[in-house]
Amino acid sequence: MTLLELAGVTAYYGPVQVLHGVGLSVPEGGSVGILGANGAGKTTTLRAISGTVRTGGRISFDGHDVRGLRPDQVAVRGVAHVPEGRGTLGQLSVRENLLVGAYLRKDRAAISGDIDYCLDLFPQLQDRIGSRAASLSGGEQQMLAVARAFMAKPKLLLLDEASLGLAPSTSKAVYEAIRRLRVESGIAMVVVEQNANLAFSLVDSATVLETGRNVLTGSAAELKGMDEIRRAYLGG
Amino acid sequence: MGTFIQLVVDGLATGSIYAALALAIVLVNQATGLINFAQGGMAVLSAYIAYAFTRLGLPLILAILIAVVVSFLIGAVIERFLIRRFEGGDPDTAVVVTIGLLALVTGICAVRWGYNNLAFPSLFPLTSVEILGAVVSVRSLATTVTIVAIMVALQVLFLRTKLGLALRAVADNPSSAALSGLPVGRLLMVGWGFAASLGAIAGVLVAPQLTLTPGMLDTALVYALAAVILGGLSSPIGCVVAASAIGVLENLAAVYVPLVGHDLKIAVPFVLIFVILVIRPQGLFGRKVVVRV
Amino acid sequence: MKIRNKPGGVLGIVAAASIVALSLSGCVRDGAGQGGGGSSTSPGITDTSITLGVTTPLSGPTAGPGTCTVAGLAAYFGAVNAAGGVQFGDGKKRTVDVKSYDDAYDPQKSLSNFQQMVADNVFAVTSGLGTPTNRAFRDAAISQEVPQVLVMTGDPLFSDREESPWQLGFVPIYQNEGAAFGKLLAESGAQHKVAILSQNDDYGKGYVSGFKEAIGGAANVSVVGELTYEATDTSVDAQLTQLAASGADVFFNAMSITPLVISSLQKAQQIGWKPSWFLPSNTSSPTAILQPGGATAYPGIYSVSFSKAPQSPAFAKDADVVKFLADLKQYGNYPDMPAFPHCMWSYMVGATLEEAFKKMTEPNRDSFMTALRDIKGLQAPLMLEGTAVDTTTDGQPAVSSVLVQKYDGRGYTTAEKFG
Amino acid sequence: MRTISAVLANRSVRASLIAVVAIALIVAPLILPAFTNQTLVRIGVYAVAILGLNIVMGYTGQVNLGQIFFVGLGAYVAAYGVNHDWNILLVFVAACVIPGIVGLFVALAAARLGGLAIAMVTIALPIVGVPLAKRLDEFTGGSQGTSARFTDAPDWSGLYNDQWQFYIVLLVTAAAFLLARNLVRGRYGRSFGVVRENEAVAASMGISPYRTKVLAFTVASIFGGASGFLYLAAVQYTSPETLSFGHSISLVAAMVIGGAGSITGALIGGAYYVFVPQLTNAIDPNLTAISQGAILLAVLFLLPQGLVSLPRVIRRLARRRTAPSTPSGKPPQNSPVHHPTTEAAVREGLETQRGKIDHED
Repeated sequence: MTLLELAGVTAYYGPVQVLHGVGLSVPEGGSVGILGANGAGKTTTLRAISGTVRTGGRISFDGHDVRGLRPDQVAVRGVAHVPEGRGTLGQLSVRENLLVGAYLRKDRAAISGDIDYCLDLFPQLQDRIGSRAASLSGGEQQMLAVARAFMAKPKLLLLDEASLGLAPSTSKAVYEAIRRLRVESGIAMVVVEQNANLAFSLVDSATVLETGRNVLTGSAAELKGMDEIRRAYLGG
Repeated sequence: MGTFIQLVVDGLATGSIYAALALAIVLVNQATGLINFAQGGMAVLSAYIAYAFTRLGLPLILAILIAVVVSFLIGAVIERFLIRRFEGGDPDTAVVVTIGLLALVTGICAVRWGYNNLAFPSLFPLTSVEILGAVVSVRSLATTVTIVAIMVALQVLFLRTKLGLALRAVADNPSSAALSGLPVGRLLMVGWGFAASLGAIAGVLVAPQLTLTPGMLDTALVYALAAVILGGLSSPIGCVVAASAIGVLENLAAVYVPLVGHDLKIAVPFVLIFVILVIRPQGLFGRKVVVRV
Repeated sequence: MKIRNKPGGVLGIVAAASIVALSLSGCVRDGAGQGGGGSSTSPGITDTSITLGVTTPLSGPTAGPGTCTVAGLAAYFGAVNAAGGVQFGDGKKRTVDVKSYDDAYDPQKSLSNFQQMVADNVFAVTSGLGTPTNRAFRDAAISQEVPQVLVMTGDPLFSDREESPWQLGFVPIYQNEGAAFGKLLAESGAQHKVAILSQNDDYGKGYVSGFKEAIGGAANVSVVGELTYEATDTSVDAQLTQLAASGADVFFNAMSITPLVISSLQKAQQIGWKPSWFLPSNTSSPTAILQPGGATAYPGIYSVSFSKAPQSPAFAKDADVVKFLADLKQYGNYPDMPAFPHCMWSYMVGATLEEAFKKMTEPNRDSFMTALRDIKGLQAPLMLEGTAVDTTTDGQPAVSSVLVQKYDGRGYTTAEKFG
Repeated sequence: MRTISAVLANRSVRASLIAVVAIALIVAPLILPAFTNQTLVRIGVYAVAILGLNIVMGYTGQVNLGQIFFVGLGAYVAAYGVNHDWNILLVFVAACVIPGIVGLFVALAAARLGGLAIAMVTIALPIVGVPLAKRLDEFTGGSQGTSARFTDAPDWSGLYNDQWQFYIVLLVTAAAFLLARNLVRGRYGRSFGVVRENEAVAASMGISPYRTKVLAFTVASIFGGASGFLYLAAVQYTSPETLSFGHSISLVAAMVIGGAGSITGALIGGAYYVFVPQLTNAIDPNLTAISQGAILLAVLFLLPQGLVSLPRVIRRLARRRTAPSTPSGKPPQNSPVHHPTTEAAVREGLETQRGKIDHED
C-alpha cells in the first residue's frame, strides 16, 4: 500500500520554477532516498511534501490530496519534516523542543515515555535536557531535530541532510540511531542526503534528481551497482 | 530616613506604571518575537473603550472586562490583517509598521475623544496607608498587587502551559514550529490578542492617575522598553523587578546625587542598562536571546 | 531585506529627478511672496475677506492646548462672519478666514508652516502656541514683514518692539504672573517659607524669576527648596516628597501639565504636607483640576487670571461665557467644556484682532501693525473686571495685567491680600 | 520598460542624463517659487540625516534610534560657531567632527552589545539629550533655543535667501550622497553587508564586526552632524525640541519607507519626511496623526521594501502580465501570500538565511 505518491510535482520560489515534474512513491513503512547535486531540487521536493513551498502537480498522502495544505495541516495528517539546518527552537530547552514535537498528540500519558525513548536513542541529549537548544553542538542539535520529529509519532519522516556540517563519526552515529528508530517504529521515511553511503544505509530505494526532474529511479541495490552513481555520489 | 523610605515607596509606585506596560511588551515579544511600539497606544485605546462603556452607565468593572475582551479582538485583528504581512520579513520594517500603528491609534483616540484630559474612575479608593513611616496610596498598592498577580500568571502561562509553549515556539521559529503542526497564524493572533488584553488592564490601571489622553503612555513606553531590556526580554519577573528598580533608583539619584537632579534622572535607567548589559548581555533575568529587532 | 539590486541606480536617479519634477508645479518665479509691507494691498486681504494663519500643535503631547488656540479663534470669527463680517477702518466689510496648520510643537515644522502660509497668501500669523515654535520663524517673519501677533507664549522677546517689530505676544509674560503672587506674599507681613517646583523650560523659569524678583527685598519670605520636573514626566511624587521635607508653608508650583497638578494635589495631602499653593493661570481650573485634586484640604489655593473660567459655577450664567461656549460649539468644532484656558485666550485674540481691523485704515500689514499697537483699555469678552487689553506699552504683551485669585471651594474670588 | 532600462544602461546616455539632472538642479531654484525651494532645502537636510541612518541601519543592520541626537548636536555646534563668528568652513567641519567624535565614543561602547541592546543605548541619546540641552544653556540657549542667521544671501549674489540656501544645501547634500555611494560600493560597503548578514561569517573572512559597526556608527554620526549644519542653514534656529525622540522614530520610519539599504531610498525618505506633514496638513490639520499613520501603513503594506522598490515592483508586474505561462500552467494557487511560514521558507530558499542566523546566535 502506497503511503506517499508524488506525480508531476512542480514548485516555485517566487517566479523561479525549481521542480519540473517530480515523481516519487513511498510505500507504508518504506524508506526512499533522494539523491542529486546541489540545486537539483532535493530539499524543494521535501518542502513540496510538507507544504512550505508553492507547488503544482499531485501529492497524495495516506489516500488524501495534501497539495496546497499549510505545513501545520500536513503535519496533522502525520508528516514530520526534519528541515535542512535542523530547525530546532533555539530559545527553548531540549525538553521543551520535544514537547513542541508532541504538540498534536492527544495521548498525554505516553509522551513522557517517548521522551525517555528519545533520550535512550540519543544518550547525549540526556545531560542537556534542560539546556537551550541553541547552546547544543551541531550533532546534538541534529539529534534533537530528529527526536522532535519522532515525538509527533508521524507516519512519514522527511529527513533533510542530517549529516550536514557534522564530523563523520557524529553523522554516522546519527544515522545509526535513525536506522534503529526505523526498525523499532516502522515509520516511513524520505531521506535527502549528500553522502550517498549514509543514504544507502537507510533507504530501500532512491531517485536521482537533476535540475528538478527525475533522471533515475531504482532500488538501493540497483543504484549502488551503477557506475555513474558510484562516480558521482559514492566517491569511487 | 523618612524621606528616603518615602522616595523608595514613590519609586515603586511609579515603577508599577512602567511594569504594567512592560509586561504587555514582553508578552507580544514572547509570542511573536517583535517589539511593538504601538503597545502603549493600543493600551490607551483600550482604556478609552472602557471609559466609553462607563459613560454608557455600565459599572466600572464590567466596562473594564468588556474592554479587555474587545482589546483581545482588536489585537488579533491587527495581527491578522496588518502585522501578518510583515511576519518573517525585515524586522526593521515590522517595527516601523508598529510605529505607524501607534500614530494611527493615537490619531483615532484623538479624533474620537479629543485631547482633553478625561478623568478615569479608579477601581481602588484614593485613601492612603502608612508603611514603615512612608505613606502609600491604596491605589498604588492595589496597582502593584495586580501587576504582580499578572506577572505570576504570565510566568505560569509561558512556562507551565501548552499554549505558552506553543506561543514561544512560534516566536522562536515560526516555519519550524509549523512543521510540528502548530497553527502558526492562529497562535500569532492569540499572542497579539493576549498582549492587547494585558495592555487594556495596564491602561485602566494607570489611567486614573495619569488621566486619559491620547498620548497618556508615550513617556511610559520609553521606560517600559528600558525595563524590558534591563529585565531580559523573556522574563516577566525580570521586567517587573527592573521597572521597580528604575522607578526607585531614578528617584534616589535625583534627590541624593546633585549632578543628576530631577531633570536628568531619566538618564539613570539608561546608564543602568548600559552597565548591566556590558556585564550581562542577556539582561538581569533573561536567558540569552537574540531578538528580531 | 535585499534592496541592493542594481536597477536602483538608473531608475533611482529618474525617481529622484521626478521628485524634483513633481515640485515643479509650473510656476515661474515672479518675485511675489517676498516682502509684504508698502502702502499697497498686502497678500491675504481682498475687498471682501482677510486670511489669518495659525501654526500650533494639533497632534502630539501639547495638542490639548494647541487645538484650543485654533478653536477659540475659529469660534470668535465664525460668529463674526455669521453676522456679516468686520467693518474695517478702510470702510470695507470683510469676512475673516482662519487657516490652521499642525506643527506638532516641532520648530522645523512651524517654520515650514510659516513658509507655506506665505505661499498660501496668509495676511498675518496669530494665536499659535509655543515658545520654540514661534521663535523658529520669528526671524523669517521679520525679514518677510509678515505680522506674527498675539501668539501664545510668555517669552518677553515677542513683546520687545526693537527686537521684534512684526511680533506681539498675547498672554501675560510668565514673569508677570509669578511676580503678582510674589508681591502679594511679600506684602502679607507674616513669615513665609516657600518651596518651588517648576517646569524645566522657559515656562517654569519665567514664573520663578518673576516670583523671586517680587520677593527680592522682602525679609519675611525665604525660599527653602527649589526643584524642577520635565514636562514629559509621568510623576512628580519624588519632588513633592523632597519638598515636603523642607517644611515650607507656601508651595509655588509653576506647572503646566494637568494630570501632574492633580496628582501633586493628591500626593501632598497624602504625605501630610498642607501648604498654601500657587498655581499658574493655565492649570488652575476648578472643575478639571482642583476638585479632582481635593484642593479644599489646603489652607489656600492661589492663582492668577485675566479670563473668566467657564467651568466655574460662578460664571455659569455669565453672558460672555454662555455666548463663548455656544460659539465654540457651533463654529469652533469643540463641543466639550474646554479644559485649557487657551480656548478662552484665543477667543480674546479674536476680539483684539477685530479691534485692530476696525482701526486699520489701509488694507496692508503696516497699517494693521500700527492699528494693533494702538489698542488700549479694550475689555475683550471673557476678560475679568480690572483687566484689559493694552498693546501700547513696549516690552509688554497685549494682556499684562493679572489678578491674583483665591479658590473658594467652587470657583475663584479676587484676593486682595494673602491669607 | 526593459528597453528603456537598456538605453539607460548605456554609459554615455547615463552620463548625459546625470548632466541633465545636475543642470536642472542648478537652474531649478532660479525659476521655482520660494516655497518649493524651501521644501527642497528641507528635503536635503533630512535626506542627509537619513542617509547616515541608512549606513548604520540599512547597510550594517544595527538598529539606531538616536540619529536625531547627532542632527541636534550638529545644529547646536553650528549655532555656537556662527554666534561666535567662526569661519563658516570651520563651523561646518566642527558640526561634522564633534558629532562624529561623540558618535565614535558611543559606538566604541555600544558596538559591544548586540541587537536590541544597541537600540536601547541609542534611544538614550535623544531621551537624555533633551534635558541635557536644557541644562547646558550657556551653550545651547536652554529651552528658548538659539538663533543663528548665516545663510542670508549675500548682496553680490543677487539671489533670494531661499535660492542661496538651496545651493548651500545642494552642495553639501550632493557631496554627502557621492561620499556615501562610494563608501557603500567599496570595500567598507561589503564589510557592512557581511556584518549585517552574519557576524560570524564576517569574522571568518577577516572582517572585524566590532570595528565595522563602530565605523558605520561613526559615519552615521558625521552625516547626522552635517545634517544638523544644514538644519541650521535652513531653519536658522534650534532648540531642545529639535532632538526629541519622536523625530528620531520618524527618521527611522522615513528611512524604511524610502528603502533601507539604498542610497536613493535615503533621498526618497527625506522627501517623505518633509512632504507627508505638508500633505496631511493640506488634508486636514486636525487629523494629522491619523493620516500620517494611515499613509505610512498603506505605503509599507503595498511596498514592504520601501518606495525605492516601486519601479521594480512595476516591472515585475509588467513582466508577469507579458510572460508566457509556465509549462505546468499558472503557478498554482496554494501560495497564501499572508502565510508566514511559506514566505519564510521561500525567502530561505532564495536568499541568505538571515532569520536563521539570528536564531542560532
